[in-house]
Amino acid sequence: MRERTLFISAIVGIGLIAAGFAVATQANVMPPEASTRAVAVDQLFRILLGVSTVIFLLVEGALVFAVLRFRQRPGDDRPGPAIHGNTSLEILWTLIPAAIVVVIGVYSFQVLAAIEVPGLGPRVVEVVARQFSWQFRYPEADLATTELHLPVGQPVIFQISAEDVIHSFWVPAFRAKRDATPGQISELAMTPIEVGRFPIRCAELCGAGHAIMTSEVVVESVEDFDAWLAEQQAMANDPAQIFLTMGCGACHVLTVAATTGTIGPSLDDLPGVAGTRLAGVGAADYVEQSILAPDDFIVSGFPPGLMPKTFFQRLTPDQIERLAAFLLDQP
Amino acid sequence: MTTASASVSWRRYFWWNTDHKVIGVQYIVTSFFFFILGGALAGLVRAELASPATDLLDGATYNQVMTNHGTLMIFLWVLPVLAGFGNYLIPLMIGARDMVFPRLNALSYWMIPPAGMLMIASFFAGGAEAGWTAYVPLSIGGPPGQTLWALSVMLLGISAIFGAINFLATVIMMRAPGLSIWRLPLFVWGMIATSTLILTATPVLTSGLIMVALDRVVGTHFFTVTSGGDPVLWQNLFWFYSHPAVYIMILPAMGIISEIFPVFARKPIFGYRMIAMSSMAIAILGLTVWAHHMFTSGMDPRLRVPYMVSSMVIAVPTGIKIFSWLATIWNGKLRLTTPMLFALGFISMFLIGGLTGIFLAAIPVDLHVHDTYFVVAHLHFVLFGGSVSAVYAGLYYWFPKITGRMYDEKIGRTHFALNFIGTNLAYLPMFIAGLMGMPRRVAAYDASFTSYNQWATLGALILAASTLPFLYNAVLSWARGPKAAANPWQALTLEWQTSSPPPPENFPEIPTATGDPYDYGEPSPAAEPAAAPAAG
Amino acid sequence: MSHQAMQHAEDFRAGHALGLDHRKLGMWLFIASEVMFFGGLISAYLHYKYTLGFPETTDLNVVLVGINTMVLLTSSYTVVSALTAIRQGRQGRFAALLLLTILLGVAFLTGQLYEFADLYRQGVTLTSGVFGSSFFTLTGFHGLHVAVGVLWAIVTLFRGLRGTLNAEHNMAVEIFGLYWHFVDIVWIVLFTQIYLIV
Amino acid sequence: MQGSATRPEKGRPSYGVIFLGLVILTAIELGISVLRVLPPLSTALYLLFSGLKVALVAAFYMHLRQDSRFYTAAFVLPALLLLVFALLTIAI
Repeated sequence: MRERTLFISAIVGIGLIAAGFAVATQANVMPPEASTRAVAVDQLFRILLGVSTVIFLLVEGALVFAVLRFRQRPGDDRPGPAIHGNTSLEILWTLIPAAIVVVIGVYSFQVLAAIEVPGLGPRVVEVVARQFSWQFRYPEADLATTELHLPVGQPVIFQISAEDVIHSFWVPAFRAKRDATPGQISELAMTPIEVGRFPIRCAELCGAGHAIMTSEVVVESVEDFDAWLAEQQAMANDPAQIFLTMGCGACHVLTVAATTGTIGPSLDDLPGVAGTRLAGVGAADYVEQSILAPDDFIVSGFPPGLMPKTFFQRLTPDQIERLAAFLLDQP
Repeated sequence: MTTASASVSWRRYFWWNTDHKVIGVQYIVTSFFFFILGGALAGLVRAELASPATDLLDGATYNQVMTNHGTLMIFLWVLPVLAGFGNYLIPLMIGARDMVFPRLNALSYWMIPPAGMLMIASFFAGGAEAGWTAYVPLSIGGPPGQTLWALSVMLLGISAIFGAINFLATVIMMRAPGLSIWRLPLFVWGMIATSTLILTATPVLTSGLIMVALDRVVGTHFFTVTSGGDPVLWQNLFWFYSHPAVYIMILPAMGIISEIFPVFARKPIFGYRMIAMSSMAIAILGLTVWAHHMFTSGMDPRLRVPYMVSSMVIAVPTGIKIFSWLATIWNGKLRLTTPMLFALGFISMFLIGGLTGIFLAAIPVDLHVHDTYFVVAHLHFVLFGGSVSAVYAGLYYWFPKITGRMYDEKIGRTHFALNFIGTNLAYLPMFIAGLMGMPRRVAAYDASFTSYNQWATLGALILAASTLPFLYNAVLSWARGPKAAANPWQALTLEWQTSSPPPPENFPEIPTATGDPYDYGEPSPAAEPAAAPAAG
Repeated sequence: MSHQAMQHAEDFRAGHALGLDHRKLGMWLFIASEVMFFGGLISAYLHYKYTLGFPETTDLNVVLVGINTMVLLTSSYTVVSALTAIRQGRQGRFAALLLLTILLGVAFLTGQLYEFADLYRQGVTLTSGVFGSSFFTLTGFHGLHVAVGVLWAIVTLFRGLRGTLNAEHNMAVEIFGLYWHFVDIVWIVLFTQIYLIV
Repeated sequence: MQGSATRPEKGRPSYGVIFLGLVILTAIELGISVLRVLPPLSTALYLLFSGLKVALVAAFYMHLRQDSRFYTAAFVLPALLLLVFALLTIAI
């Protein structure tokens, strides 16, 4: 009898390990591995998945087996055997999980140490989150855009902060997120290794527009990146680009810039209406004032206090003037 | 002395009454009302998420529905219903006539309805929109409903603290003669561990909520970033309570499971002392792990590792419990009644929750899956698959004792089937949606997650449907069900040694506990089974 | 039949075997939760003290508050003497000492309010900044607990004068004493953390 | 009806002596503060004296020294927990 149980448990054991290994290697539940960090994290994830599958099948299997095998047969109302415990078994199922946890803990620590260290000479990109749009600043080129571009293979450090509430900068394909906490800069290091467009999402509840607070990271070859950077710098003073960079489209409709935000009023009818909104204030002044101090005049039916009041820091007076002119002389 | 079956008038349940059995039922029935309300809000959430765009609810309304769903389910359903079980059962299980402070007991119940009304009122005053976690500065701005919400949660916290004082003092002071701590039923051990956590963790949340309320109403600068306020401080104050809160919600549930398995396997609990000590170990460790909710926050990165270690260590006592339960039913004579089915369902679903908890404890994986639907799936498997399954198991198991009538077994089994299918269908797809990149608390999502969300919505529909047979069964059986015997399950714990429902003073005279409360089964060689403890 | 099961000594046999009284146990458990409540407020204050450096501008009137601390220490002494008096059945001395405690409590509160007024004059208010908020909330809640203690002392005094509290039945005085001494201990910690440690 | 069986009243210094001790300790602390002793030393002294005062009040005025160890645990364990939480909250 002893050999039979040993034999059966050996078979079951091998079966479980095989199943765990199969699930770990075949399961494809993660976005593409687009950064060095993603490769390391996925490796740890697969190990955890394998170990969990083995334990899951072991316990669920024992449960199902027990329910089928030890069900009370009709007419047999004798109680079960009076077993109160088995010290050696209890020690076993304390030490084995403890050992597994130690191994996983040490391995996780190693992976963490590896992925948190930025590569050599990383490019610094400032990420600024605000209610319901992302902005990326390249200090090297004194440039601000709403779409993140990165050269493939070059390490980057994100310096993440927020202007109003807590957001969380998350690129699923890079396998990492870091909260954008107002009043402090949090760092996140990674190295993109795959060319492509990957979504950026806000992962911390930040208000009504939390779901639409998305952007994209474009990982491209070094040449394409440099070309893009130069082109962006040229467009820095182009009002249509300013409108996009500042993320106005996240809340306002402007057909000529093809934006569909509905949190703020539509700007399509601005040329006709701007001059009449405030008595004695010309159209251009009204628009500029609405950009600098949005709460001074709120269009009826729209919530006050949502539009950021920090444009005076982020745009030069010349850029604001050009933006107002652009909004007023739409075709 | 009133006769055992005093005429049960419904009115006493609606008025100040210091009988722990009346208070227990008051807690359970009131919290069930909030369970249905929270479930309806969950229905709204799932209906909105059936399609990628925000079509049913706009962003702000969705946040209110989601926030109140979470808060109602935690503070007005799971915590009070477990307090209800504790109130009804602890005096009976330790052979006492009532709780040590009966009036304080009634007071802590009667803080629940006003707090519930306040929470519902906050919905209409432009409700709370910052999730049940109410992170600052988001929870500092926003409509006045958030302040009512904070007051309501404060009230519920204070009620829980009074309850914890009562439970701990009762178990320490009023155990029957012969009932040493190593003969206490494991549900009582669960309540001891839970009450210790409530007593030490809830006040910190109360102090945090006071700071939020002052910031909102009076204009203090606890969390105003421009004048130096630190949002991460709130996260510390909040999670110092809220992680122990999840253990507060699971430990009594584990206690219920430890009560049910030996009775329906007709076999002693396996490793009684290890399970009791594991409850306390989980409680103590639970107080040291709170910052694993903050791995991605602005906290100092070097401090994360100790929290990872202590969070992973908790898997060991949890594992001991699961393996001990398995060993309890192994080689037993399983009676697959509805409470047993729910207990088995608890094991398989809580296991999924527990294992995914280890993924979340590992920092590198957590940096990817934090605040995604992976976490939503994890917490629902642990809370809905875990605590709520155990609460259902407990409700069926003690239904004859509380009401004196038997529930209908067939309807109970349909309820279990629907509940089990619904839970797995609703929450398994969420794991994959989270891994693939769907953030948490979003009213709209990328089209690539549509199929996962539609399966989840279908699962939620089945869950909604599953509560109907339960309600029908509970109400009908309580009114017209067949009379139940004093000890229908031939259980050995003290609450089954008195009549069903028990008389106001619980026992004719205080019993003496001699045997071990789980002395089931025939000792080998097949001698006469150990005599049940002499009842009085 | 309002269920009011009369509690007899034998109900608490298990607790008495451990040398515990149910009312004192309840009080100590309540004190445990109060320790954690003040813990939350103190942690917030200390977090800001050591990250923002308090108090940046104003220097706190340590001498005045030092005297205030002496007042509260004295009130602890009078409370514990009152308990000894009631246990010896000396009702008069008990009432006198309890009245003295009430006066000392009120004196402490007055001193506290005087200091607050002085700070308000210097422009440090509840809403003036992070220091103002955390300082006034922390000391304010402690003051609130002292006020509740004073009211409780007044009730205990009347129960003493009416004779319900005497040599045999005086646990209520001991429970009040536990609460009062705990509030005094909280003040000792606050005095050190806020006023003394720089 | 003195419910709790307290341990025999060991040679406890009279409440007056303890009160005196408390007052003297507070006076010394005030002295240190007024004389503006420099932090590393003053902070150590303040912590030592305040700890001593808390212990005096708790042990004698609150009878922890003679009552069941359970009451001491109900007071000291949360205090330690609070200390851990406060230190970690300052650090994070």
